[in-house]
Amino acid sequence: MKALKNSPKFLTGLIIITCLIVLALMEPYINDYRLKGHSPTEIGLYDIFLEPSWEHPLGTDSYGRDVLALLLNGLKYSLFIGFTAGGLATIIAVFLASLAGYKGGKIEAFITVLSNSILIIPSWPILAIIVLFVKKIDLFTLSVILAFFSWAGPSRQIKPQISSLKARPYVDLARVNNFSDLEIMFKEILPNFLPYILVGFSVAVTGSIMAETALRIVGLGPGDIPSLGQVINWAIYSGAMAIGQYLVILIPITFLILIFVSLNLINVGMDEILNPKLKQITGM
Amino acid sequence: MKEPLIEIRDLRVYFRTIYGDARSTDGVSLKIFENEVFGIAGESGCGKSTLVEGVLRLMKPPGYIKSGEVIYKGKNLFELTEEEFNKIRWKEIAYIPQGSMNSLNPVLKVEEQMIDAILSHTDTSKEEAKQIALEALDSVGLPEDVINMYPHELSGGMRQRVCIAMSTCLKPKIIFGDEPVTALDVVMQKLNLQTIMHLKEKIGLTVVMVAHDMAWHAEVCDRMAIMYAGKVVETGPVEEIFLNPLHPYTEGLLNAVPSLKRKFAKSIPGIAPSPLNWPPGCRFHPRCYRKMNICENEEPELKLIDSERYVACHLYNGGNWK
Amino acid sequence: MSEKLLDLREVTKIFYKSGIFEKRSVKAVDKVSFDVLSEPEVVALVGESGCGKTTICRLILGLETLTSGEIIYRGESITKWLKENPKEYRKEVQIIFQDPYETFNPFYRADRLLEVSIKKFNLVKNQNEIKKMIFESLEAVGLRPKEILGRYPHQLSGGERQRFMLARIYLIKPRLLVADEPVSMLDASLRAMFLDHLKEFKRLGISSLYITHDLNTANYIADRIIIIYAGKLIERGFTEDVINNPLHPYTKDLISSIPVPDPKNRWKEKIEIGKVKLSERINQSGCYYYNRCRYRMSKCETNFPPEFDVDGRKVSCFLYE
Amino acid sequence: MKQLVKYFLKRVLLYFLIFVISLSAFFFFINLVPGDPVTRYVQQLEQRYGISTPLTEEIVRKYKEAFGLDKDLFTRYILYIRRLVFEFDFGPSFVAFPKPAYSLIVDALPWSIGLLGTAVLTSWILGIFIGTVIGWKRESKVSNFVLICGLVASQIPSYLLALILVMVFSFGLGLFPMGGAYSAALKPGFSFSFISSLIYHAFLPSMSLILIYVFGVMISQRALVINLLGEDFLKLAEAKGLDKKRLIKRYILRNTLLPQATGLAMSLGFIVNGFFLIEWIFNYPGIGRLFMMAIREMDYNVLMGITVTTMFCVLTANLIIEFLYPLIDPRIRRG
Repeated sequence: MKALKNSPKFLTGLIIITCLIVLALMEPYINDYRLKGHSPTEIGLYDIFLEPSWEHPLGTDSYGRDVLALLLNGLKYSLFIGFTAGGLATIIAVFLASLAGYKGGKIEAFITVLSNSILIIPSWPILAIIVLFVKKIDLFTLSVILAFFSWAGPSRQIKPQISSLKARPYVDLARVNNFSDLEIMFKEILPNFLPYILVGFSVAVTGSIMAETALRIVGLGPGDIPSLGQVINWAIYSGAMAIGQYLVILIPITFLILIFVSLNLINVGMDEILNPKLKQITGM
Repeated sequence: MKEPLIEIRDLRVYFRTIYGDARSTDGVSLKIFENEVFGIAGESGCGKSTLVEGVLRLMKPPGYIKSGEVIYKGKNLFELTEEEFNKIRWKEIAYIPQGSMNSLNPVLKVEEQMIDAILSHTDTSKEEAKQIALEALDSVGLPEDVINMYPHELSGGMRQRVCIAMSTCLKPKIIFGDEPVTALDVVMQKLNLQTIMHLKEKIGLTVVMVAHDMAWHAEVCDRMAIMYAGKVVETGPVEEIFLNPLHPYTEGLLNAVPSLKRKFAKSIPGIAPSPLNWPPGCRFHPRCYRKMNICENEEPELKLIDSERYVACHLYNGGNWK
Repeated sequence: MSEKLLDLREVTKIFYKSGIFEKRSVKAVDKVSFDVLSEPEVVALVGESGCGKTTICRLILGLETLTSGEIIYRGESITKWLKENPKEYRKEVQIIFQDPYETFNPFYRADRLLEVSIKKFNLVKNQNEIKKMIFESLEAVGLRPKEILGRYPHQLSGGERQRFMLARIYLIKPRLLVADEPVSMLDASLRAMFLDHLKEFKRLGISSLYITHDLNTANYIADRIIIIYAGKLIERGFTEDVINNPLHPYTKDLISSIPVPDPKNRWKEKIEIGKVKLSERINQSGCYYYNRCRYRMSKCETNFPPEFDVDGRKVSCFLYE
Repeated sequence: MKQLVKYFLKRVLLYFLIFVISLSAFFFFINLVPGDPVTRYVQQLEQRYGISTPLTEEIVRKYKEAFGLDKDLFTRYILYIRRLVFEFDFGPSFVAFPKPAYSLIVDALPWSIGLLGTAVLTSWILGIFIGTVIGWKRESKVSNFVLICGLVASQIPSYLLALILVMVFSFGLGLFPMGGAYSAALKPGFSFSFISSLIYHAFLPSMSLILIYVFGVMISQRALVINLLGEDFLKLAEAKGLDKKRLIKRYILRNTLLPQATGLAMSLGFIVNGFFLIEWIFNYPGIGRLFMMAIREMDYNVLMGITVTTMFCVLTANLIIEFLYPLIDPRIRRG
């Protein structure tokens, strides 16, 4: 764990994502204060297309909404969906990976083929059709559907680790020390496995947010959940590009990119620490 | 005095780490004469493999050559450009890697791997090169069809022989073997080592062999050097070193391993130091049973004791060691 | 005659590797039978890497399941032991693994291993006594507890880590110790120390099964030697007999190939280059050593020789029919 | 040889299995969602245009009959598969009725494959090249800088980059067209002006893929090269005094090709996902745009058809890549 402090990549990633999460958590208070209790998505609250000013640092959009408020609100929803769906996906991935690692043989082969299939097949159009055809879709349903499509990535990351951890001599030694299967699982394997779960989790979060944003940009999914993708969708359909209102699109994009990049930096940092061989060779 | 074929002067090979430089090979000077078999012994981490990699300029970052010279035919190998050095490599100075699974490129046939070295150094045609390769394979006792095989189709011992054939096919002057026969079963080790020695006689090679197990040196070497903590602690003719080890470390090492003839073994107390932080003074002093006060502060130099023996130990300061 | 502590009867282990469409099998151990006596003795299991010796040790510890055959410990099969009384079996049969680094869980401090062993086997209850026990055991293997305790495995050297494993054996005091290549990763200068501890264990009443590829060290500590080749037991007998008068051609080759640390006494017999047709491939239909054997006969190609008795020794070779 | 045939057969079988299973799962899932496409389509029409006639129910019934939706699920599945396999037919399109869905797809497919194939291959080759260079010279400052850029750039979703590009270069600077595959004034043909217009229109869409995927491949290639540099056989190759070109080509590139091909196969689906949006953003007349149009119209058969087609194409591409493995790696070829 100490080594993490020495990884600039991990630290940078951690700082950025923490800032974003704090921002999202403080959103209700900021927006409540700035909009005086109005909802960020309330239409016609202000004049339309106001230039950035002290009062509206990013201006207003074509429906007279404060762009900054929309963004913070969107960030909150995007992160929420990402973390829920990512969490669910990680649980699925860990479960299936453990099952594969524990049972081995045909079951392992089958699970590998299953997760590879989901990775190989272009799953987004399927996701889009499902979201289109499911009638009532709320935050949780959306997360579940997203999770169903994003567990394969983390599973691919986690599975080889499970197999390798299981074969470590210290696990054998624990067995010789008369540890039960459960004790081995929780006391010997899990502590060393946690970092990999974290890596898998951030892969799943990235995947979920990417898929969700893509859905929302083209106008699919629950319209009452104004995530960042939805904000971009509104901007596109209100012709923000044509009239040169670039910030309305660029800033949500920047937020999204920050999420993805910071999660990846965390992963790369962890990877270098978990695989000291790579670090040794790079000498970084 | 005899002129050495190759002379290593104060070679230092370091590795950059986040804790500072790891001084793996830390000031080694050796003279190797024509037509001899020279052994380098020492335990893991003493810098014997990095020494060879340093001489052949095979270091990869974060490893680097801190300082030193390797004089071959009056030229310092470290001052040559990459291209100039590439001309000498293999053609005159060849290398046999550890007998590991990975010493051959898994995606190329044996033929291609043997030929590309020949083609890089000579003006032969592909057919001639193949002929040379076939002869080399024959000289190590491998059948012809090996040339059309891929490394994964060969056993460990055969791969090792391919490496030996490859390194001798251009009839170099000197071969550096880095643990050339480990990772095989003993019978195969013996066979392959004898193959190398057979080729040595045939071609007139000089062989430098790194091995951790002293018994192999006893079987084939003429002279040898013992390394400890990045430095050479003793050199001399093999027979004399085995009969009358001077340095306490050499003595300990010889007594540490039991053999079939001798059911006796005695460990050297203490633990091997780290290249990040060698002990001050004589690097062996924390483990030495003949430690003196001077050993803690002053590093002994490698001194000529007898006509051919050098030792780095304060015990032999006055030359009255007998 | 002393009673048998451990008795392996025709032990066979086949590994299966399966994919979606296929199933492959590898025979790692092939009908191996031998025993370890309860009057303390050191039995060395000698063979090259990949010959199945590690699998045998894992089978004895119950870390793998048998494909066929039986392993009897003190009159009961170990399957029964592990089902009905695993704790007693674990306490009585212990192991030292090859890699001193990987046997430690990197997540915990090194001494947890000793503490856990004490607690798991109810050696003592009281916290103070546990501490005292750990101190004593570490001192017994020549470690200074004050310097060592509280360190993480990666902060220890290979020698220190392997000594920890020895300390653990001092604590548990099993009746049978299985040591799987315990010195192969150790520096030569430290090996003797380790082997001397195995001798010490024997004095304390612990029988050992010492697994190695190195006949030198086997000769140094073992009372009896068992030679395996490609999963098959080919020769067994008292150390002196096997070393001084090897019967099986493989044992003969092995012993004559071991380098002697004496420059005045080099190998006399040189292998002629070019004359030896080398095929290391294992002959599957008959004697596994057929392709490399100097004394091969026609019947060796198709029949695996059974075990013959030669002056109280066992050897699987038709030369002694 | 037997080994090779066995390998090929196994691969084909595996991909066939994957295709059938995912197709079936997909079919049943869509059809188990309450409400059928026709009803929903009509409902949508009613909502959108405010039409409501007493004949609606009759129309729905007739449509359902025409689309075979009145039969039970299993029969529909069998019928769908049969039509698909024997007639390569996805059923009629709702919007362009009675034009079959497949003709819409067939018109759009070449555009997508052309653009996507070029972009993926370009970035794959370029990524391997740059990755090898920065892996070989990993100590240099430039390499480290490129690596850091890559760590950031490779994480940008391609559709977001597409948005930025279209905004900056088409709307902002007016340097590139805002959409389409070629200038409307031109007639398709092998003329210089047409081809240059094609490239001009395809530039931004392909760039939004290339700029990202190059870095992804580069990073993995760098890691592969660095890992290889520690291998014993590379040490031996250097000791042999081979010239650098041969060393890099035969000892480094050859050995990274297999994992890179696997990487390509694994990432193809992901790339296609983003590509749907890229086509939509650039209004490129490929399958992605067709898909978005069909989504808006809830054109059920077209949606099904597109999904099945892309699935099939990607799986085939994967199969082709895996057929190349034995060429790259003798261990597959010769056991």
